[in-house]
Amino acid sequence: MKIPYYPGCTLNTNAKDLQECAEFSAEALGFSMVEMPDWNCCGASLPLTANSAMGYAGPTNVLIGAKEEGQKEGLEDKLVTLCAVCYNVLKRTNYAFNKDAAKLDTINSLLESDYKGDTNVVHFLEVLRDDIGFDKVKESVSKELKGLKVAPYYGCFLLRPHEEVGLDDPYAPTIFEGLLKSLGCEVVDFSHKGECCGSYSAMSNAENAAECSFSVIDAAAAAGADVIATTCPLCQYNLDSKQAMMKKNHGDMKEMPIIYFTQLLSMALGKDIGKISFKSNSINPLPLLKEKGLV
Amino acid sequence: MSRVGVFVCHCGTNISATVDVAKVAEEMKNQPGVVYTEDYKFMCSSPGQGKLKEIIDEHKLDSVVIAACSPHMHEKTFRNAAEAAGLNSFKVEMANIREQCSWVHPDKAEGTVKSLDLTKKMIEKVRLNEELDKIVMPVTKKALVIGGGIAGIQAALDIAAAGTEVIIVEKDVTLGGHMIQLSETFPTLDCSQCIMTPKMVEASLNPNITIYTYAEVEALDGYVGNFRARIRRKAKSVVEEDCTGCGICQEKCPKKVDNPFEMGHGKSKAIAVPFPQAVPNVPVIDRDSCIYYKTGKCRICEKVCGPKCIDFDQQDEIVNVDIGAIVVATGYDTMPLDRFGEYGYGKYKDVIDGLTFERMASAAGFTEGEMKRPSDGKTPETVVFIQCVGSRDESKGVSYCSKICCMYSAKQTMLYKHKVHHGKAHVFYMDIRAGGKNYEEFVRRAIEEDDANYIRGRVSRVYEKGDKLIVKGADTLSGRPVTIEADMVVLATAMTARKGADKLAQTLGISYDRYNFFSESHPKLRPVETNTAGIFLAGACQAPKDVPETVAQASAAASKVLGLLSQETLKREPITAEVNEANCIACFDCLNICPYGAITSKGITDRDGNIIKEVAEVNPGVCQGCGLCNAACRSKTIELRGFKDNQIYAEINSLAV
Amino acid sequence: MHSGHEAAKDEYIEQIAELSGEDVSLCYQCGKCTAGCPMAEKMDLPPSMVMRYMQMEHSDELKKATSRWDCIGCLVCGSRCPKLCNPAAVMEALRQEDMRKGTRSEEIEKLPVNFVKNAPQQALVSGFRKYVP
Amino acid sequence: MSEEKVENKEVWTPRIIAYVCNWCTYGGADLAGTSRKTYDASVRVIKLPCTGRIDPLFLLKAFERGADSILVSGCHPGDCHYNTGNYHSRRRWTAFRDLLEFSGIDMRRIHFSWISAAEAVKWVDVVNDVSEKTKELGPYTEFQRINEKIKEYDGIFAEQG
Amino acid sequence: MESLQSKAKELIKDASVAVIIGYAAGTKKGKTKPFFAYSEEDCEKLIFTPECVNNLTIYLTRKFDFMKKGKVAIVAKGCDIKTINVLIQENQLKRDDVVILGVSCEGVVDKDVILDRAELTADLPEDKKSIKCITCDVNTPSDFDHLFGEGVESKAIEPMTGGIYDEVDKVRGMAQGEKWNFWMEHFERCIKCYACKKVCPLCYCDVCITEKNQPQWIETSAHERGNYAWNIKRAMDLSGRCTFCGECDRVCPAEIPLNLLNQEMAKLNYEAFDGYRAGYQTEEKPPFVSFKEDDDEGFIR
Repeated sequence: MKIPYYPGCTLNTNAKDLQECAEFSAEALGFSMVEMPDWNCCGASLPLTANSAMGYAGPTNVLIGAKEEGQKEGLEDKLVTLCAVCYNVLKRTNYAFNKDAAKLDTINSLLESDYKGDTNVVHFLEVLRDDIGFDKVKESVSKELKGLKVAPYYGCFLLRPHEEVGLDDPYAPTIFEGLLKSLGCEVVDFSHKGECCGSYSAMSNAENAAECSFSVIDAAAAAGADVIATTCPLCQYNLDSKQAMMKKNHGDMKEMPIIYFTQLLSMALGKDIGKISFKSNSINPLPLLKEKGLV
Repeated sequence: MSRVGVFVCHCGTNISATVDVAKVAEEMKNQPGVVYTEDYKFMCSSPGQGKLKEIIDEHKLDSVVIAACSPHMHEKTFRNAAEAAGLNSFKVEMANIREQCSWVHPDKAEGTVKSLDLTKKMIEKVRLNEELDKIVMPVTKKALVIGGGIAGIQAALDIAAAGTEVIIVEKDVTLGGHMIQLSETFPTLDCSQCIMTPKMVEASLNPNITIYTYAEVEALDGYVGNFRARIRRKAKSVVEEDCTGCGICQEKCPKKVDNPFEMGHGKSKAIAVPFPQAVPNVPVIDRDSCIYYKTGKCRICEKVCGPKCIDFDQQDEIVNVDIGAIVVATGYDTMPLDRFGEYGYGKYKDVIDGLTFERMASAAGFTEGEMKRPSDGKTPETVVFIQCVGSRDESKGVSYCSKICCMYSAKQTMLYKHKVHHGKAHVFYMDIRAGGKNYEEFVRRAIEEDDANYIRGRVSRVYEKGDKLIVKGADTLSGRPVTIEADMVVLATAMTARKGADKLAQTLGISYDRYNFFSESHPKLRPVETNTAGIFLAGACQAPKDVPETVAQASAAASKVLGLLSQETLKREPITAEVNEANCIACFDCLNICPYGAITSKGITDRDGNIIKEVAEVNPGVCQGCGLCNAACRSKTIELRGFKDNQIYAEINSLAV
Repeated sequence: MHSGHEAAKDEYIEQIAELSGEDVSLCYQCGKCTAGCPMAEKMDLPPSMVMRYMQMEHSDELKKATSRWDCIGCLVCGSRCPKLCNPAAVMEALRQEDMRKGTRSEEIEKLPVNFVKNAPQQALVSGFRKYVP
Repeated sequence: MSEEKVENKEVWTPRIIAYVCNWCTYGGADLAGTSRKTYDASVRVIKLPCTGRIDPLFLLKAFERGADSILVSGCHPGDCHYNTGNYHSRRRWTAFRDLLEFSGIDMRRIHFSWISAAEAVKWVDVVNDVSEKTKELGPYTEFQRINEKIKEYDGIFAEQG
Repeated sequence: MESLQSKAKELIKDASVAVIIGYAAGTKKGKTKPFFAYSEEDCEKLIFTPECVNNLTIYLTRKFDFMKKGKVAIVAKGCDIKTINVLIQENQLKRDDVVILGVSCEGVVDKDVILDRAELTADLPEDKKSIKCITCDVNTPSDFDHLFGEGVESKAIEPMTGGIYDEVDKVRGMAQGEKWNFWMEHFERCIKCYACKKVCPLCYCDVCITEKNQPQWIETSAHERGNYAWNIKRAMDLSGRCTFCGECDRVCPAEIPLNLLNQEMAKLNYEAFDGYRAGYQTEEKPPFVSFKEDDDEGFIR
């Protein structure tokens, strides 16, 4: 199975870790992600205001590209993303089009295209759940991540707005949990799965971002997690890199590694720990993994 | 050629001052069909009426026009008088030359011209009036009450008190409905068991009241005064007549089940009564959980039962009853809470709904009235009450206000405070709706005396942290977010129509709104009637209501029923639609447009009984005479008696210039 | 039927309403948005108050307020609104108006250098909604 | 004869036919009387149970019979004695008005209103306004001309026997 | 058309229908006629060409007794299906009682057009099409039991625009007096032959209002007053029902533009009642036996 893959601005650069591990896992599970040629940025946030057509042009181009590429190369008729933000933007672009044909026309005339709003956007997690199946994943696990208490963190963009994104129940999601279980982790249920990490306010007001991120880590810790798994580079960055700052305001706080779900996945699927890059982790997870006897 | 008599009334000087009544009387002599005219001082006076009778008799009048006041004023008077003189009352018409002429047109010339027109107009109409007989229908002097909650019981008691037989059909195992679940009731804080149980017992002892519990109305036909209902009495697996209610079966039954009466908290048995004061106090085997029905073994209840009244093979029983009137009192449900993930109901044990709190607060409830939170039985020190959960919420719930939540939340804060003196209650509200006798005072008491902290705002999320529930809300008055660490959260859930209310409405042929609440016949003037004559509404099945309102409406419905059943026969104005079956081609526009479902399809059969033609048929008992069908009918095959097309045309033509 | 004459609306408010495409009259001030907003604590005018000021046409106070610059578009407000409003859209409209008028925007110079180096690009891209191009 | 009337303005008074429902507008008109409000005398009321009873052709008949204007009035939405009668008639009027307009009827001569039994004042205002407008318009001659013409035919036929 | 004929034979053969209502070559050049096939050899006469203008569904109504013969098969164009839908909606027909032999159709000829053989095979030029075909969006029937002719992609059209509706808009644009004269000139010609109602599949009353004299709804003599009343009454009764088969307009000897009246009504129903179009569904209640609480009442004070 070959699926057109849209990396977006971050995955080829600062979130390489996330991507490499995903690619490894895909191979291990018998499918591959084909990066679409000359893709452009999705805009990383859908315009909220009424008549801002431009904001849709970017994502639409991507969606069109994926469809063409898919047909040209005979790939699956979908588009897979790893980045929660891209996923959110692309999916909601389609939603907006299907709700408001006029919008679609405007964009089409803008891009001189005839897009129908029908490119099937899926997240890597969905491929694992729906195309591969968590049972199959479980079978393919060579190293069970026994005893590792993982808090699955969705953040905003996989779950909101529910009717537009609809990956999973916004308050009782199961997909992330399902995957982690199949890897043998001990899944920790915690209240802040869907709360915000502070997002891009990190750039203008680091303090604010840090506070948001802290509430998430705090909740996870309270629930007894050793580590938080994320799907989104920005969440990973905020939760991980701001812990020093958090300590200032919350002295008693204990450092917690923030790890990409694909890093766990590839570990479980037998990727040599030495080959797994933890560049983006300022809190090094290895000590913990050693302690748990996973390294 | 008809023989019309025309009487022009002076009404003292009320008419004669601005209308030349003599001239009117004089000119009407020349109208075709008119054989007698006269102007008279006071037609409505008894000499006036006497004269009317006299002339009818003397001149063999076959129709009469009284040019006087508004028909709304005296039409009945003159029709009765004419009837007394042996004239069919529908051969009398009035020309409104007072309210709509003499009083509004000061110019005598104009007034007279108009009076001439109006009188002429009615002469032309009355000549085409048909002799109509009032519709007479027999009345079955027995009532049916659907629902055995406070509404149904109250209605039944009031009807029975008048010596009229009444049947209560309750789908549950016992009477009592939701009210018997409540701990104490606002605004007086008297325990609902104490005020409800006596009513239940009274109903069960009243010789005029027959109670079918564990039963449902399956079908209804007939019309006002003459309904027939098919009732299914579900098999209880217990012979009701023989059971002494000793309770040994329940005691010995090995199969524990959740008790819905305790909102799934307390336990019950596979054979049980929901609560000790149940009426009737006869247990029922829940065949879905009973071991015997699963495995074919056990039968312990049968062994221990003294009067031997367990009957595992008992079948559902169908009872057909004839009744003259019906009170629908099926009550309400509360909205399922699974859709409110942000409040964590179902996920966190200590997030409960209002009814559960009632059971917790009730002395007979699953905690014997002690404040113990479900998760660990600890006494909650801080309780947050969230109002409008599902109410006034277009995105996840319903847009209407459930009306009772403001009051019962206030009540619950009091009950809580009275049991946990050091405890603190917070209430998140949007508006306090306390319109009602002593209601506002009651809420203030909760705030001022029982120290409830009222916060104007909604809650966005509830989540667990340690053994606390973190409640993230807002105070919109100060415009600040508010976070409260609570031990227990109580959700004031929206009141919704009963599940399946729409189906029942269809069975009964009454209308219901988009929320499946039953529709009253007129929002202001006929609040307990339905559009179906003879069927009345009581309680929350019509719209969210509290106990006092429900009881009031129940008594109102009862009085409507009694008014109806007090008559030997029902007489109705014969102003109803009639179908010319020869011409009807059954397009059923009339059937579709009729607001009362008075029109049905009828098959016309030949001698051997094969249907040769389908036509529309009007049920005169149900038809209210609006004439929608008449106007809708393309071939004018259905017409409204008293307002037939040729009568209207005659009026129009009479006004030709 | 037809309400005769409409009272003249405040220009700024009109502009924001149009930009955001939100009908603020729908808001009945339940405050659920403020309750859920991760930034509300920090805001001078949390979402519900912004909606209120829009309704009351307190345009001067709105112009002064800075909460829109604390908003991080997590969309919690809109996704939980019982009246299907979207305060985030109003916040965005207020921001855009600021930037069009040049009354305020985040200043690129102030961007922490190491952030630009290490942070995921997506942060910058989405963050730039607060910067004047 | 209508011709003479046209020539002789003083004699001509508009002929307005009002189709009203028994429960609301008729009551409102009565109330105008009981509260002694005066209004123009050119209106002639035809009482029906409900506006839903009014057949579109009634309006046409009225014009054929020389009406200069027509008023149709019933209960406000939601107040209908028969619950939905006025909703149905509202739809019927929507279509029929359109048809009349399309076929060249002078729509300034057809008026619709909701007047409750309490709205005596509204009744008075509406009636006065309708007759005011009708007076401005003068007699409705389109149908009268046809009527004249038909009379002539009939005359001719009569002569030929 | 083999397939149509063979299917027809099949139906007759296994007696699954009593009769097949279809078209056969007419006696006059360029005309076809309604044809009723009872036997297999009858079926060989069945044809379908752009000359098959008639709306045969009238034979399904109570005006004729075909339905009494048992199950009936009918050759129907997309536009004819609309009539069938209305008849079902109005309880005049049960879907199960009729086998629809749907024919896909790119338009039929206008009333005065005679085609020569050559043209018959070529596609029909717009200017020779019946006006109803200009705005047709059911070239392939929406409902059928068997479909014949290679499925034609139904045109996507903006409802109530173009074709007849441009004519309608022209009249709408006239001044009141103009309109009155326009129609009076037409109605003057009406001779009350009632061909319009005879040919209309939706004028199926056993006793027509024109036959009622208590009261005299429609004056019997043919003068403008009675003619106006009749044509208005008919347009009103077809409002929300007429499916624009155009038969009345086609057969009117006085050439009164009845399509104009009926399509004005159709357009009104579309504009005023949530885009309602008669004949596009059987479930929904027609506009005049239903209502919305918030229907427009701008014209009511």
